[in-house]
Amino acid sequence: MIGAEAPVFIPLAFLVSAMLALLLGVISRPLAYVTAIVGSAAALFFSVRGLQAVLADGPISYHLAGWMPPLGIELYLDPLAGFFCVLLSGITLLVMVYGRHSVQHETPRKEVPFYSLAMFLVGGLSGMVMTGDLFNLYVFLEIGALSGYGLVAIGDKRAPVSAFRYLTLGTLGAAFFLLGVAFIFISTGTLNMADIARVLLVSQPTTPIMLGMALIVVGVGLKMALFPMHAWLPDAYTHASSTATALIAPIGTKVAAYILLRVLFFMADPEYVRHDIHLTDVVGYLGAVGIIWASVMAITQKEMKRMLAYSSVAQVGYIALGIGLASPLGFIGAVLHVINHAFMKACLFLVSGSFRLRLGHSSIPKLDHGVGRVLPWTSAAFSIAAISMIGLPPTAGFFSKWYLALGSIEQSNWVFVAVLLISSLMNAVYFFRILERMYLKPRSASDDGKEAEMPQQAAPANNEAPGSMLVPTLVLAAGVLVLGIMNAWGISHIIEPMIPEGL
Amino acid sequence: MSEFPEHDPKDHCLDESLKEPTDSLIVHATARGIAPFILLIGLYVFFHGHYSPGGGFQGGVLLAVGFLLLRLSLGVRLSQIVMPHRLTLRASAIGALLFVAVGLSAVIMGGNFLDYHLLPIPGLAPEYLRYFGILLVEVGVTVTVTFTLVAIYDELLGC
Amino acid sequence: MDWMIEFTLFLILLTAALLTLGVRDLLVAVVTLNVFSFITAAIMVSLGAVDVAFTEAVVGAGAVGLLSIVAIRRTSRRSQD
Amino acid sequence: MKALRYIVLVAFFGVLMTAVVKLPPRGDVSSPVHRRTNAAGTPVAGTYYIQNAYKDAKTPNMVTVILGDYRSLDTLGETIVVLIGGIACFYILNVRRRKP
Amino acid sequence: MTSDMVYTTPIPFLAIMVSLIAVPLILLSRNRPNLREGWTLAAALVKFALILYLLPAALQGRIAEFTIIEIARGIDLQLRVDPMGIFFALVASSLWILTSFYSIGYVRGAHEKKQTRYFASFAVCLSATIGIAFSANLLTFLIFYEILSLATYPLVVHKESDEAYRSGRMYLVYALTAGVILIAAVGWTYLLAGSADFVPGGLLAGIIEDPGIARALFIMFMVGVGVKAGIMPLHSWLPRAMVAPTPVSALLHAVAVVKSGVFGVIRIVGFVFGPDTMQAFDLNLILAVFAGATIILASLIALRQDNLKALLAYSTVGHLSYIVLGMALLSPDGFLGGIMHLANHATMKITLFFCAGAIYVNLHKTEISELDGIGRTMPWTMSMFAIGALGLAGVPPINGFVSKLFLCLGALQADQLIMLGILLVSGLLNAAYFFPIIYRAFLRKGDSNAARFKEASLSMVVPICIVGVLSVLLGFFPNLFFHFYDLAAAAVDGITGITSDNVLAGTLP
Amino acid sequence: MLEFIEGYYAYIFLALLFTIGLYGMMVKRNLMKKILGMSMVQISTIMFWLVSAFKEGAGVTVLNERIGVDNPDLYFNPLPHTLMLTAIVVAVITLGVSFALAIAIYREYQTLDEPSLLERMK
Repeated sequence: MIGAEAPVFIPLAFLVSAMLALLLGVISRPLAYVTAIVGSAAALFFSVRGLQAVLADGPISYHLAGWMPPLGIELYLDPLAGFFCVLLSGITLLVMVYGRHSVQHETPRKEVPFYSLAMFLVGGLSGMVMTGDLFNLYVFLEIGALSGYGLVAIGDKRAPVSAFRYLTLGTLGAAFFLLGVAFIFISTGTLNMADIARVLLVSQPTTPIMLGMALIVVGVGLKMALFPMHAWLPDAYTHASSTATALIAPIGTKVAAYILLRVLFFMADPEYVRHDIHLTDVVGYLGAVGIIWASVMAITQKEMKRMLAYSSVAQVGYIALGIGLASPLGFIGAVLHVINHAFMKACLFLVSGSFRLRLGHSSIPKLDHGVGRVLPWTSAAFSIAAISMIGLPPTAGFFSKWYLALGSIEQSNWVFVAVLLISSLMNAVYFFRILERMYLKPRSASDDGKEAEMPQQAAPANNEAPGSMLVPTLVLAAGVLVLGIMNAWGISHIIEPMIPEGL
Repeated sequence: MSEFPEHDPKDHCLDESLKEPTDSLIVHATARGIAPFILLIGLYVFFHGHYSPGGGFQGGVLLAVGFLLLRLSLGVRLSQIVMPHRLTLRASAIGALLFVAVGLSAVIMGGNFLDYHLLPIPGLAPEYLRYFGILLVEVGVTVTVTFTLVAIYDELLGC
Repeated sequence: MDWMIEFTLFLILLTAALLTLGVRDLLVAVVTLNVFSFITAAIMVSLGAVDVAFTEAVVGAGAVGLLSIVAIRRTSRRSQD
Repeated sequence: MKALRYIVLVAFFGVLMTAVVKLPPRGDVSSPVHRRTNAAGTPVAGTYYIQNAYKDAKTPNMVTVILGDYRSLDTLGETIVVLIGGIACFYILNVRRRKP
Repeated sequence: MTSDMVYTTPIPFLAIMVSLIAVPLILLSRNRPNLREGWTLAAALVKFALILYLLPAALQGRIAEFTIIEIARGIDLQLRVDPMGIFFALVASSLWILTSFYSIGYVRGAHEKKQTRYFASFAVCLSATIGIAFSANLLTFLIFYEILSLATYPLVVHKESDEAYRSGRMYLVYALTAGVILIAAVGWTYLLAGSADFVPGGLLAGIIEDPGIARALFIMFMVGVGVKAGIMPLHSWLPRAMVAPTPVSALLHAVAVVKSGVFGVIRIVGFVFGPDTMQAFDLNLILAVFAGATIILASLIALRQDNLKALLAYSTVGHLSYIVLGMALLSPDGFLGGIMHLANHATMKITLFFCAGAIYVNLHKTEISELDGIGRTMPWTMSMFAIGALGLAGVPPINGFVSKLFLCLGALQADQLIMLGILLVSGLLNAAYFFPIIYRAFLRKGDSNAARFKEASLSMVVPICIVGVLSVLLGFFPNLFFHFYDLAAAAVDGITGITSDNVLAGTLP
Repeated sequence: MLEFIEGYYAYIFLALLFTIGLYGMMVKRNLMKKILGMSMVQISTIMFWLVSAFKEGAGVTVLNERIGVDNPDLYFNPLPHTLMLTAIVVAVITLGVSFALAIAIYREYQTLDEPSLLERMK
C-alpha cells in the first residue's frame, strides 16, 4: 500500500516537514531540528518501501490527481529513481542529524529557517528525481534551487556574494532549461517525458528539437556545474555554512546530473543524441577538460572546503564523461559515480565541518598530526573517503572509475582513458597532502612524542566531535566501503535493468 | 515617493520615515483610501477566478498590495495591528499546509494525491467536488501568496 | 492587422529593455522595468493570454514595483554603468 | 575579455535564430501543440483541456481548471516556491542589528 | 584442469583475514607493547599454519577456491590456491614470522617511535601480500596490489624526516602511477578476453591478433607491475625507500612488495599472455632486454655504493630481474629457475637486510667503509651475512646456486646465449660487490674499541641464523619443508603444458 | 516576406530580448542591473511559451456558451498560459530573493558595483 503511494509521499514528507518545522519552530527552536529529522526519516522509510515495491513489481507510475499521464502530471518511480531516493533521504537524514551542533555553531539563531529550507531543498530534489513531466521538473528544480540560494547565502562574510552569483547563474540555467522545454514542447506538443520519447521515435528530428535538447543540456549543465559553467560552485561551497554545503554538495549537483542522464538517454533516443547532434560527445569532452582543470585548481587550494569544491567540479566531470561515452558501461559508470560521489563528498564535507567546530578552521597548511590525535575517528573517516576519491580499491570510488575506464577502452577513446588515469594521480596529490599532514606532520619540535614510551602525556587530548556529528560521518565512511564491495549487486539489480535500449 | 535621500549606509535597520505614519497628506489619503478597495478587488479576483481571469495567485498579490499600501501610509509600526509581521511566514506556511491537506484527504479516501473527486464532502457530484477542490486549493494559494509577499516586503525593509 | 500593433508593442518593449539596462539611476531603471512589465502585459493580452497578462500586470506594477523600490532604498541608487 | 562576451552573445542569438525560424509560425492552427493527437497517437493535453475542462469541473475558466486540477502539482510547487522565497528572505536578512 | 581437482574452502580467505583482524587488536593495545607484539606474532603463526594446511592438497594437484563476493560486474573477488600462489604465500608468511621476531628486537633496540602504527601497517601489508598470492583473477590481484601500495606508505615514511617524506612521496608517485596504468591494462584485458581469470598457459592465448595491441597491452602491464618489480627505468624509488627501518626494508625488498611485483610479472607472463602469445609477438624480447640491462646496470651501480642498505637495494633490483629474465626465456627451466629464485632470493636477501639492521642497531653503522673488523664483533651476524652474500653470488651449495643453475639451463634451452652470458657476468659482479664487505668484516682490523664481542639482541640474531641456515638447507634440499621445488615444477607445468617428468629427467642435478 | 515577418517576428523579438537580458547579466557590472537583466531573460522565456499558445482567429480561454467546445481551434491553447502563470510566480519570487541578497551584500560591503565589490572583498 505505502509502496504504491511512495512516489508522492517521499517529496511530501520533506515538504510537509519543512512547513511544520517553520510552525513548530515557534514553540521552541530544537523542535525544528526534531521535525527535520522525523521528516527525513519518514522520507527514508517511504523510499525504502518504494524501492522494495519497485524491485518486486516493476516501475510505479503515479498519476497526480488521477489524470492519465499526457494530460496530468506523472511521478515515475523505477528502480534507479527509487534507489536514488533512498540515497537522497538517507544522506539527508545523516546530514540533518549531524547539523545540530554545526548549525548552532555556524548560524546561530537561524536554526528554524535553516531546517525549513534544507527540507524544502531535498523535497525539490526528490521531486526532480521522480517527476515524469518536463515542466513539473522545472518547478521542482526551482524549489530546490531557491532554497539552495537561501542556504548558501549565510555563512562567512562573502557568502551573500557567492550566493548572488549562484542565484544569477542558477536562474539563467533555469531559463535556458525552460526555453529548451519550450522548443521541445512546440515541436512535439507534449510535456510528458515518456510521451516525448514516443513522439521523437516516430518524427524526424528538427532544428528546434536539437536546439531544445542543447538548451536543456546547458541549463542542467549550469545546475550540475559542468566545466565551463561551474563558476558559481567553488565560491558557493566555500563560503556557505558546513551543514548547508554538506547537504547541497553531495546531492544538489548529482541530481542535476541524474536529470541529464534522464533527458539524454530516456527522453531522447540515445542513438539520435549520440550520432545526429553529437551532444554526448560535447558533454563528455567538456567533462574531460573539467576533470583536468578542476583537479589542477584543487591542487592549488589552501582551504579545505574550497579544495573539496573544486574536486566536486572534477567529479561532476567524471559523470559527464560517463554520459559522453553513451554506452552501457559508461552509463553504469556515470550512475555509480553519482551514487559514490554523493557518499564520499558528504563524508568529506562533514569532516570539514567537524574540523571547523573543533579546530576552529579547515585550512590545509594549518593541519598537523594533532588532528589525527584530537579527532581520530573523524580523521579515519576522512581517510577512507579520500582514498575512495583517489579511486583506490576496494573503496567505492575505484569501481565507478573502473567502469568508466572499461567504457572508454571499449570505445578506444584513449583521451578519456588518459584523463581518468591522470586525474586519479592528481586526486592523489591533493588528498595525500592532507593525509600526510593529518597523520605525520609533527605538531612542533618539542612534540615528537614517543607514544609507546610516554603515553598520553605529550599527545594532545582526544577531543572528538560530538556523537551527533561523529556517527553520521562514520556511517557515510562505512557506506563508502560497503558501496564499493556491494557494487556488483547494485549494478545487476538496479542499474543494469535500467540501461536504455538504444545504448 | 520619488525623492529618496541618500541615506547613511551604516543604518542597517529601517528608515525612520517608514516606521511612523507618513507625513505626506496625499500619500496618506490615497493609500488609506485605496487600500480597502484593493483588498476588495483582491477578494473578488480570487473568488471570481473560476469564471474569469484571476484566481489564487492574482488575488493573493492584490491582497498583499493592499496590505502593503497600509504599511506605506500607516507606517510599519501602526500597520502591525492590521498585519503583525511575526505572523506572516507562519500564516503562509499554514496556507501551503492547507493545500497539502486537501491533497492528502483525497489519499485518505483511497484516491491519488490531489484527486478532488474523492474529497470527503457529502452530497456532491464529482464535477462539483472538483469545483470546490479547486476553490479550497486556491484558498491555500491565496493565503500563502498574500502573507509571503508581505513578509518579503517586511524583510527587505528590515524591520 | 492586429499583429502590427503587437509588432509596435514589441519595438517599444525592446526600447524599454535597453533603456532599463542603460540608465545610470537605478530608480529610473526600476520604473522603466515597470513600464516594461506593462508593455509585456499588453502583448500578452494581444496574444490572448488574459490570465497571464492580468498576473503580469498585478505583479509587475504591484509586487515587483514595491519590492524593487524598497530594495533600492535599502541599497544605493547609483550605478556605475 | 569583453569582446569575447559580445561574441558569445551574438553567437547565441544566431543559434537561437536558426532554430526559431524552423518553428511553426505564430498563430498556426496546425502546430503540434494545437492538434488533437500528437505524432505518437496520444491525445494532446491542450486540446483535451479545452474540450473537457467544463465537463470535468463545471468551471468555465479553463486556466483555473488546469491550474487547480489537471496540473495541481505544479500549483503546489508554485505555492511552495512562494513560501520558500519568504523563508529565504527571512533567513538571509534577519540578523541581529549590530550596535554602533 | 578437471573440476574434481577444485574444491571450495574458506581457508585462503581466513589466511588473508587473520592479519587484518589483528590490526584493530594491535591498535587497541597500543599502550601495552607486549600484548601488541603478541598479537602480531599470533597472527603470523596462525597465518602460516593456515597456509601450511593448504599445502598437502596443493601438492596433490588439488586447487582450493573461495569466492568472496562478486566485486564488479562479471568479475568475482575470488581466491584460488594454485601451486604458484601457495609457493609465494609460503615464502611470504614464513618469512613474516621471522621478520616479526626480528622487528620486535629492532624497534625496541632502535627506540623507533610510533611502533603501533608500524606493526599495524605491517599486518595489513601481509594480508595484501597473501591476497596477491591467492588472487584468482586480475581484478582481485589489482585490489590487493593497491592495498599493498597504500599500506607500505606509512612504513616508508616511518622515520618522519624530510628525507623520509620525499622518499614516501616518490614511492607513492611511482606506485600509484603504476596502479592506474595497471587498472587500464586490466580493464582492457577484461574487455578483450571477457574474463579476468588467471589461466595457466595464458588467458589471452589466441585472442589477440593485432601485434600493436599485444605490445601496447604488454607494456602497460609491465609498467604496472614493473615498478614494484624494480625493472630498470622504474626502479629508482627502491633505493630511496631505504630510509625506512631495516625490517621494513627487509620486508619490502625481500618479501612483500618487490616480490609482489615479480609475482605479478610471473602471473602476467605465464597466466595472462602465456608463452605462446609472448613468443608470437616477440614480447619476451622486450622483457629480456629490459631485464638483462637491469641485471648488469644494477650490479654496476651496486659496485659503487658505500651505504650498505643502498648496496643491498641495488642488488635487489638486479636479482629481481633474474626472475623476470627467467620469465622472458619462456623455457621450462627458465620458468623453474625464476620461480625458485623468488623464494631463494627472499631468504638470502632477508638475511642480508637483517644483518644490516643488526649492525645498525648494535653499532649504528650504515656505511661499508665503517665495517672494518666487524666480523669479530658480531661473528654470528657476519657469518650469516657471508652466507647470504655468497649465495647471491651463486656459490654452491647455497640456494642461490640452484636457481641460477636452472636459469642458465633455461637460457640454453631457449638458445639465448646472450642471456647466459649476462647471467654469468652478473654472477661475477655480485661477487665483486659483496666480496669487499666480507673482506673488511673478517680480514681487516677495526678500531680496538669496536673489536669487543658485542652481538645483537637474541630476538634479532635468532631470526638471522634461521634464515641463513635455511638458505643453505634449501640449497642442498630444494624440497625441504615446503616442497618449493615441487610447487615450482607444478606451476611450470601449468604454464608450459610440459609435465614435470620431462623437466626432471633432463635437468635435476 | 511579409508573411515571414508576420509568422516569426514575435519569436525573433523574443530571441533578441533574451539576448539583451543575457547582455545585462554578462556585461553590466552593477548587481541590480544584473537582476534586471535576469528578469528580462525570464520574461522573454515566458512570452516565448505564450506565443506558441496563440491561434489565429481564436478566443480567450474562458468557455463561451455561444462557441461551445466542439472545435478546439476556437480557443487559445490554455496549457502554456497555465504553465506560464507558475513561471511568472517563480520569476517574481526569484526577484525577491535576489533583492534580499543584494541588500545583504550592500549591508556587508556598502556597494553593488562589481569592481569595487571585488576590491572590498579582498
